[in-house]
Amino acid sequence: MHYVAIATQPLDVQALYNKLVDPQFGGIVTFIGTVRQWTAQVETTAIEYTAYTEMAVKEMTKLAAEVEAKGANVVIVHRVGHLALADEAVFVGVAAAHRAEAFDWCEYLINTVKERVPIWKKEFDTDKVRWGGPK
Amino acid sequence: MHYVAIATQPLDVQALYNKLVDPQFGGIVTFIGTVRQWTAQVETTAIEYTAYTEMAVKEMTKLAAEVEAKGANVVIVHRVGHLALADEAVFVGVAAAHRAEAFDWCEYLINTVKERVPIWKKEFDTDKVRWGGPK
Amino acid sequence: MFTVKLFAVLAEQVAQNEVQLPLKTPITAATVKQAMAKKFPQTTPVLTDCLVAVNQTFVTDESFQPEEVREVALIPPVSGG
Amino acid sequence: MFTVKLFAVLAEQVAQNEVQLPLKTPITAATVKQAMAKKFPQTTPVLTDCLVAVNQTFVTDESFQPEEVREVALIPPVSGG
Repeated sequence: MHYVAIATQPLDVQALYNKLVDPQFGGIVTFIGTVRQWTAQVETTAIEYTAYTEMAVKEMTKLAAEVEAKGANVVIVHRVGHLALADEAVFVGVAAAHRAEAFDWCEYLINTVKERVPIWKKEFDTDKVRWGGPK
Repeated sequence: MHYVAIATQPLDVQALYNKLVDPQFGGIVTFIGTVRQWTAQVETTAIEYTAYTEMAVKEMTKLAAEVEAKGANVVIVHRVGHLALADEAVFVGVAAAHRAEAFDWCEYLINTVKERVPIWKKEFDTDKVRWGGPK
Repeated sequence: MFTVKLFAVLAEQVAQNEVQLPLKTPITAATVKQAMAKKFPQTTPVLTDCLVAVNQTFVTDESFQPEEVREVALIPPVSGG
Repeated sequence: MFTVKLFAVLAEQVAQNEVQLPLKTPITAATVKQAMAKKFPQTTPVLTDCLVAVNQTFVTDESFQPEEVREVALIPPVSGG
């Protein structure tokens, strides 16, 4: 099974994790991205995420279905709206039969989400506002 | 910070995840091992985990401290007792500044826990009982 | 005229979430960017790094007839996660 | 006599969680395994794959005087996770 969403409310980590659990699959790897305070010398105070929601869901669904077809349960949920420090921005979870593939597939998914899903961050740093964060 | 334990009660995934969250660390990777029903042709119905508890905690603490020193929050908790299908046997979580290191360190930790922490499984399969599971 | 959706820095630069642009046939990623640059020259530097989505799919060299196009969007460099 | 802790398949084979064994000085992983094999010959195949922990630390070639030894354990191949 797979579940993907753009969420306007805080992510419920336990509920998303529960969707992955399955007696077929003994290894569950999750990646959760949170709002980090420091990037080198830049201090972040908040992040506003926006999405091209319909297309983002389509892209996440393609990715999730691709990994599901290898033999996995997949959850991909990205938050939009105003996030404070340490708030969860993204949850990517993979349940697979064995742990090595669960790690590989989860890392592939978050890397690909960051490359090609139309979601943007506007980062409120103490010195200025940055689209996409420090380069 | 790090937190390690041998747990005699079901793992509370949300509570263990919460220990990892930290505005310093934007990437949180967790591995959760659950009781899997099928291993090739072998069907498992339950697993009994036992531990040399004091030494297991010492070994897990060494591992957690080693990764914490690189710049991370670390949680390692292993369940003991009688587990049913899909029950959580182990939770390993790493929060780090960046996702690549969180993935690497989490995978290193679960691999090393499986190699050297004195915990044993007695697997109740439909054909027979196996110490350590199918080889 | 076609409605072109804008996001993030691009929406901010023109203070609109969508704009009406004339697009020559056949429609390609290049014709969308050219029409945007012509109407809003201030977006030219950002447009260089933008992708184009037609019907919610990224396009590069594909070309479309007007009747095939239900939705067009300009996609600044993504930064989710 | 020393108390030696047993776990998992090894504990099951002798139906005890710990046994009393005489250990020659200096005490090493080898002397612990030899004493176990002598008293419980049926454990010999499993002992080949066991590790020895002294004071809750894995030992291989280290040797100990009796007064240094607070706790000895035989560790069958681990299978947590």
